[in-house]
Amino acid sequence: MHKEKIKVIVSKVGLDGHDRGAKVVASLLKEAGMEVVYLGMYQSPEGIIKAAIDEDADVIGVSYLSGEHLVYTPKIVEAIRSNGLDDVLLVVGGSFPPEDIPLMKEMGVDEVFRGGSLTKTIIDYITSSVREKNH
Amino acid sequence: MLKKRLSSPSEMVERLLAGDRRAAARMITLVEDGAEASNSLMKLVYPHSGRSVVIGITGSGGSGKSSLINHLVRKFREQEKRVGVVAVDPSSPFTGGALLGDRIRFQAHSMDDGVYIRSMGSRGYLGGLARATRDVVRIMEAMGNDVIIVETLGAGQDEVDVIHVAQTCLLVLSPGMGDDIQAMKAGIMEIADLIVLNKADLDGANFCLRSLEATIHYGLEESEDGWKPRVIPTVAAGARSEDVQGIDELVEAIEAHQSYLHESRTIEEVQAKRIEQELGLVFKDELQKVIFRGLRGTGKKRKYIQAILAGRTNPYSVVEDVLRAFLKV
Amino acid sequence: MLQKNPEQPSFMFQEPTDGSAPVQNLSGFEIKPEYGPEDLAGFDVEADLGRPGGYPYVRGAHRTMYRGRPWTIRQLGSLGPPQEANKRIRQLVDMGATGISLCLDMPTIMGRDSDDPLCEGEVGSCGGVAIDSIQDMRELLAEIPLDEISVNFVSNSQSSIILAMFCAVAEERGVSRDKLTGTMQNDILKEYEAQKSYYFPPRPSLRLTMDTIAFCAENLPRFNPISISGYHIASAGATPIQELAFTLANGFTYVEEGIKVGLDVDIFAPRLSFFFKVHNDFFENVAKFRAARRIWARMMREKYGAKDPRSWRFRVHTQTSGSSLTAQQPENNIIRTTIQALSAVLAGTQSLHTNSFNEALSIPTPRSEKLALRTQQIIAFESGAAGTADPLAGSYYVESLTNRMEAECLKYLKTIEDLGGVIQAIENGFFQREISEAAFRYQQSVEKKERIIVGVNAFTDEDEDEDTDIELRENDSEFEQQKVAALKEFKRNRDQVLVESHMDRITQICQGQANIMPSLISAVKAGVTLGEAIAAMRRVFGQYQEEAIF
Amino acid sequence: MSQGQSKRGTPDTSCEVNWDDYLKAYYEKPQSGRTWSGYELKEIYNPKDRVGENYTQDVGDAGAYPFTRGIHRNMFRGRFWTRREVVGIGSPADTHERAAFCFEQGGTGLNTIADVTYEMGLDPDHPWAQHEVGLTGVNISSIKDMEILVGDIPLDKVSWSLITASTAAAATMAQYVAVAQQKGYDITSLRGSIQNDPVHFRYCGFRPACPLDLSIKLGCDVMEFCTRNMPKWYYTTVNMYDLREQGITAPQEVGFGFGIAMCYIDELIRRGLDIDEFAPRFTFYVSCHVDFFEEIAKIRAARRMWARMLKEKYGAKDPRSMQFHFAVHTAGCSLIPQQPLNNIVRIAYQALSAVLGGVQSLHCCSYDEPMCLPTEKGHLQALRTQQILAYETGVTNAADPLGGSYFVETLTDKIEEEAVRVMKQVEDQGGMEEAIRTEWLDRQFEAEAIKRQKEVDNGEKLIVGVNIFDADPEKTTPLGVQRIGEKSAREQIQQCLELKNTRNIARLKDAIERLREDVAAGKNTIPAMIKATHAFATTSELLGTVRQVYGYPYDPMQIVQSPFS
Repeated sequence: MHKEKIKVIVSKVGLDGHDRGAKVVASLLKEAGMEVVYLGMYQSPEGIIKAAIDEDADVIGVSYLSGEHLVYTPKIVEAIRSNGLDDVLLVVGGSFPPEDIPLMKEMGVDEVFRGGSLTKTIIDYITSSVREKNH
Repeated sequence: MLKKRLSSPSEMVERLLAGDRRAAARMITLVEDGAEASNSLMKLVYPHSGRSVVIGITGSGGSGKSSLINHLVRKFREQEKRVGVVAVDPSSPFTGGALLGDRIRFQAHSMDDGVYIRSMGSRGYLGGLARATRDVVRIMEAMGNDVIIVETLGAGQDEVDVIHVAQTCLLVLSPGMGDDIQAMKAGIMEIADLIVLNKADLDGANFCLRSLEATIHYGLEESEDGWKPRVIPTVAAGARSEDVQGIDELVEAIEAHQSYLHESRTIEEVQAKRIEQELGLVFKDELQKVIFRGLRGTGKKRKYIQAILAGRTNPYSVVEDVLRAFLKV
Repeated sequence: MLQKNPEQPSFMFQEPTDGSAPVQNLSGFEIKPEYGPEDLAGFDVEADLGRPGGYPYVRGAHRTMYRGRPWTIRQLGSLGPPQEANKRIRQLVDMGATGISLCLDMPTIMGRDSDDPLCEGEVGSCGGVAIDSIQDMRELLAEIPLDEISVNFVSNSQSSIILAMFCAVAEERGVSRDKLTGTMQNDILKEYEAQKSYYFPPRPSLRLTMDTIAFCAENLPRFNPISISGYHIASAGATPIQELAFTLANGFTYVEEGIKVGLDVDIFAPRLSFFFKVHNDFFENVAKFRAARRIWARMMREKYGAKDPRSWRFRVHTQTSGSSLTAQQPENNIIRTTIQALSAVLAGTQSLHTNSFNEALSIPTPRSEKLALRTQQIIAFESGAAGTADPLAGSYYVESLTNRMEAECLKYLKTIEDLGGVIQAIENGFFQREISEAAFRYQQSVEKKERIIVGVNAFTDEDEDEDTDIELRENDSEFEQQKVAALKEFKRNRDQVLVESHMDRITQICQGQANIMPSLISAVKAGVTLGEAIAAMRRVFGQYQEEAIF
Repeated sequence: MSQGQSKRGTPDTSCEVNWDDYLKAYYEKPQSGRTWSGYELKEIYNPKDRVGENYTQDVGDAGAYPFTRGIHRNMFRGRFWTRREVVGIGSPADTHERAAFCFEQGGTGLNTIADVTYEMGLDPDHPWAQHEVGLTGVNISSIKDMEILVGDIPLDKVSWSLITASTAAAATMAQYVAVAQQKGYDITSLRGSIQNDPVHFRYCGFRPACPLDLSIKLGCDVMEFCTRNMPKWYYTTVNMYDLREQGITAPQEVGFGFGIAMCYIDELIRRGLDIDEFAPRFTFYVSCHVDFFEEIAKIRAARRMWARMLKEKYGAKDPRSMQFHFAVHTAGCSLIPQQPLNNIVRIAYQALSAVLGGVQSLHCCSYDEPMCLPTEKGHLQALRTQQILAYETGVTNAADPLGGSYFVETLTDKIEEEAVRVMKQVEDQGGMEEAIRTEWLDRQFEAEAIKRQKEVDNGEKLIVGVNIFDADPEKTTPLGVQRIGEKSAREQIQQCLELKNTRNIARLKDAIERLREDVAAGKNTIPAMIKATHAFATTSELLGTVRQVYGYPYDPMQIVQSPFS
């Protein structure tokens, strides 16, 4: 019997094209046995949400680099809410000042991973939280 | 149980028929996970399936399938057809994980509600990838898609089975992969109704084209039902709009094959063949389920194996006994 | 608008020059624009350079250097109250420090107890720990495995007593002396040359030092009884070459004294360790270390006839330059410390202390202390600089500079010899004069902006305080009363008669030639305080007064 | 375990220490038996490693072929490297202000960086641009913006480095020249540089703006134009740094970088320029990563390889063509948000390695970069780092102070050998253009990046604060955070719209038509772009017009249509 899979959407948003981090994370989540749908660059919040719906994703992972997180995060959270995707986990990664982490969590981000995070911590977080969400 | 709690099957199917993406998505997940619930669901879905044009596309990596599909979708949307896409990518045999990258190529449609795209990992499906794919296609049919495109990778037996979910099967090749082509020539006959030579702008395309046409011309008798695969050169990649070539021709060829299927009423045979194949698959894996469930806990399974190892009996007799026991034959 | 701040040198539109203008390094050597193979003509690699861990040790004291084991990351663990210091030590170890230095508060340095009226307001000052009695030593070393953690006591004139307390506490805790590890700075000569914290005249002081060295040679084989220190000489204003020459001169003096009192050089020389400062000049500093190793090896073998290779090996602890740190724009000090630390590592130090970036403003705070530690760890684990031994060896510039350093150093050693040796030179003020002249020249070059110190005489900020965000640490005033009270309590609870007799015994020993350590150990056990012990010695040795030198 | 443990003094439980950990740390070997790029290090290097070295042939004095020890005889004795800080933030006005600030602090050069919208060739009023204008740099949509950015900065004195890398560099060049002309400068007197490396920029997420053929076309238009008209101007900075940030090794950085450089050189030669006409103004952007000696060796190797390549492959005669001119950017990807002040340490010694490598122009990262755009404080700190190196450490006194070091010379040879191997790989792909077209290069980046992350995950590479000596994360940024006021963005969009409504359309259309003709006729596009800029054509209009002639959509994001067709 095969195992049921955790399905993760990994995406960039807006014009910033620094996709290296997103790609590396995507590949390593795959190696951790997850099914990763990689959306690539220049996504709009709505586009990300539509993909999450079609793919019945458990997790949406968005990667930022250059300060656009405060612009797009609210839009993504809003789209998640208006589509009733409350059972989907929203995880963001990239570079932000620590001050913004609580900020983004207030907005509705479930977890934030900054540069220099070890892959294991990300994997452990996703695995455990997804299980929680579904019980 | 990993996946989320559900509303009743009938309610879900209702929503599906109303074209609700989330209902479709959730049902596909159930099918993927081979959940017990899926059978009862599929029973309800089945009557609403079988009404769409299903196109299968395979070809080895780097042949540009995704870009090709991107343009096909564009065309069908111009004809105001609703389109569903099932994009299958290989799962890692070691970790079971999969990196599903096709959506990058479909970005142009990322905001189009008339397009439903679902990426699937090939996983280690019980009953084969084909069965799961077929169910996914049915769900997409029931949700009201006029055209459904099934994309898969390579031309091994699994892929062939998967592609046979479709009525019209495309094999995508590209120049500069001569060996693959040689390897595939063998399979062409049973896979392809149409052969797409993508990246036809690359060096060596002409040579490739000729050799393919030759293969078909000499290699294949016209099948009794009178359809002979054709080769259609295309260029699907490229940022320039005029770079893209052969898409219209391809769509026409697909339509030609479809109308051929209907006019020659081959469609029934095809469908009959598909059903037969499906029953085969379903029996195989349901039966296996039944038997193993029956043996579970009885410790018999181990006994049988030890007996065989000890040479007291052999697999054939064991199967006979077991079948007799279970099926009262 | 572009030049709103007229103070700034106009580097902006600087045009290229042919670069022929003469350049001097801190030691005042002329530096050529480029060095090439021609500068190493006649350089005998085998004889003059050797291999790491091999004579003449220019390339390092050990063969594999940091590949075998990184330098000891040694940070300052002091803080007024002994309990506090003890806590800080364990915090540092927890953060990854692999060695500890302890410095003393003013009263202890001046050889007085906390309850001495002269010490009012000074107890626990300048981040030093206050040691009056064996009780303080107990609290200071609580829970610290004395056979594993090498504690470096930044203690000089009072070293014999501190060592006595250390041995006494170890005995109480059942750690046998042959297992004890650690270091006593105990370098009295440089006190007269630079640091100026002494009680007695040079010769009796030197005798005390030799007593500790002899005692350790017999009883504490793993303990470094002395750390011959250039750091303070440099901090007093000496140039790198002076630091090198004077420190080695002192070192050889201890060797000669040891031989004079009849010790076999190979018994005590292997335990002689050194302490250098990192000057701002990156390569000059590297050359200084490499020259030191070569000279020490050659003199120990050729001149003092040491046979044991361990006697030839120059082992050194290093501290980045506190005096190079500026109160202006304190974060700049992180950069200075980093470059200096890297220089010390490339120079092949055995142990390194990195200063905290806010030291010019305050005693290190936990955050700045941690950053100083991280600086070493980043160099050790990220920079790859520790990947191979003496990576600069062979460099035309570095080797030439090393040779030059050696040559100039030998000249100085000759001069000192001609003056009748170190003690003589101290007594007629030679070192003091040399150093204050150097300090004066340096100060001038800064004021004339020949030498630029960023944030001090160039690139200054108008709105200084706004953009320094440094927490400062104040001395807690309650501590002094508590300490004094505790000491009074301690004195009340001891056998006063016994104490008196031990003090008389110390005085007796001072009059004779016997080694003073055993009597000191039994004295501190009986409760004799540091101040009392020194008082007892002063009865014989008197107080030293040097005439001021400018 | 120890006597010390068994017999306790007054125990203070506020900080329990695990003495086993302590001992482990004490005997820990630094995990640096290999270089960052993974080459085994011997425990010791000695004269035996240099046997057979021919000094004059293989190394040579500074200022002499093959320039291993530096391109100038006296190196920093003659002149310090240019100390640059990148500024680019909010509106052109904001950016001008920050630039002025860096001047007052004694910066000797100025880098202004374009934001993503500008690099993508979008005007602020583009639907995708609205959210991001001025977020990561400055957007210049017209000659007006460039006027504001320049302000009263003396263009003939200051060495200005315009950081626009994508095909938009052509627009930047046009806008800069247009303003210079307007202010009455003789453009032959302009000093400075423009990054103008569109080929590499596709790997920084700007693929839509940088199709390969257009990248080479516009990139070389700028190079050709400057070669013919702006003798003091450095017209490209081939950006090895960005490639390195993808996670590749030091030799790959050099190999791939040179590969991209050759795309331009071959095209310029095809256009009939003589190698010695343009090569002396060819410059590079190099990374200085965490491995101190490897980076120095890399720079020395690159210098030698460039000299040999230009002389032997391209038959250059002028020594200046053979001199590898480069700027260094300390490794942004080596900085981490954990314990951010540690980054000052990393930056400091990375900058030192650049100086010991003989850098011409140095940019230090700000320690706060992994958290936000550089704060003023961050900029200042970075600048001070350079000043301390220049004025306090004495490392500038002798050229190539490490020259002759058994270790450094051996490592230099090793890096060269590996880099040559990389260049061979590219050649086997059919050259760099082919390697890019077939996405072979992409695959190299993928593979290496994942390798790097794994090395950190499994502790092969140690990062203080990440996989050793980690601590509780900070709650705040030690010295403050940089924020962009949305106000500037809104104003930007407003001004752009205003301009578009108030300019003389006829004149504009005419200028755009000229541009279209020139592109179609295969002429150099810069003169026509300059004219169009004087006619208030905007960035997206300039580039969109060229894109269309090349058959690409007017708008890289495929949303906006051309107002001219």
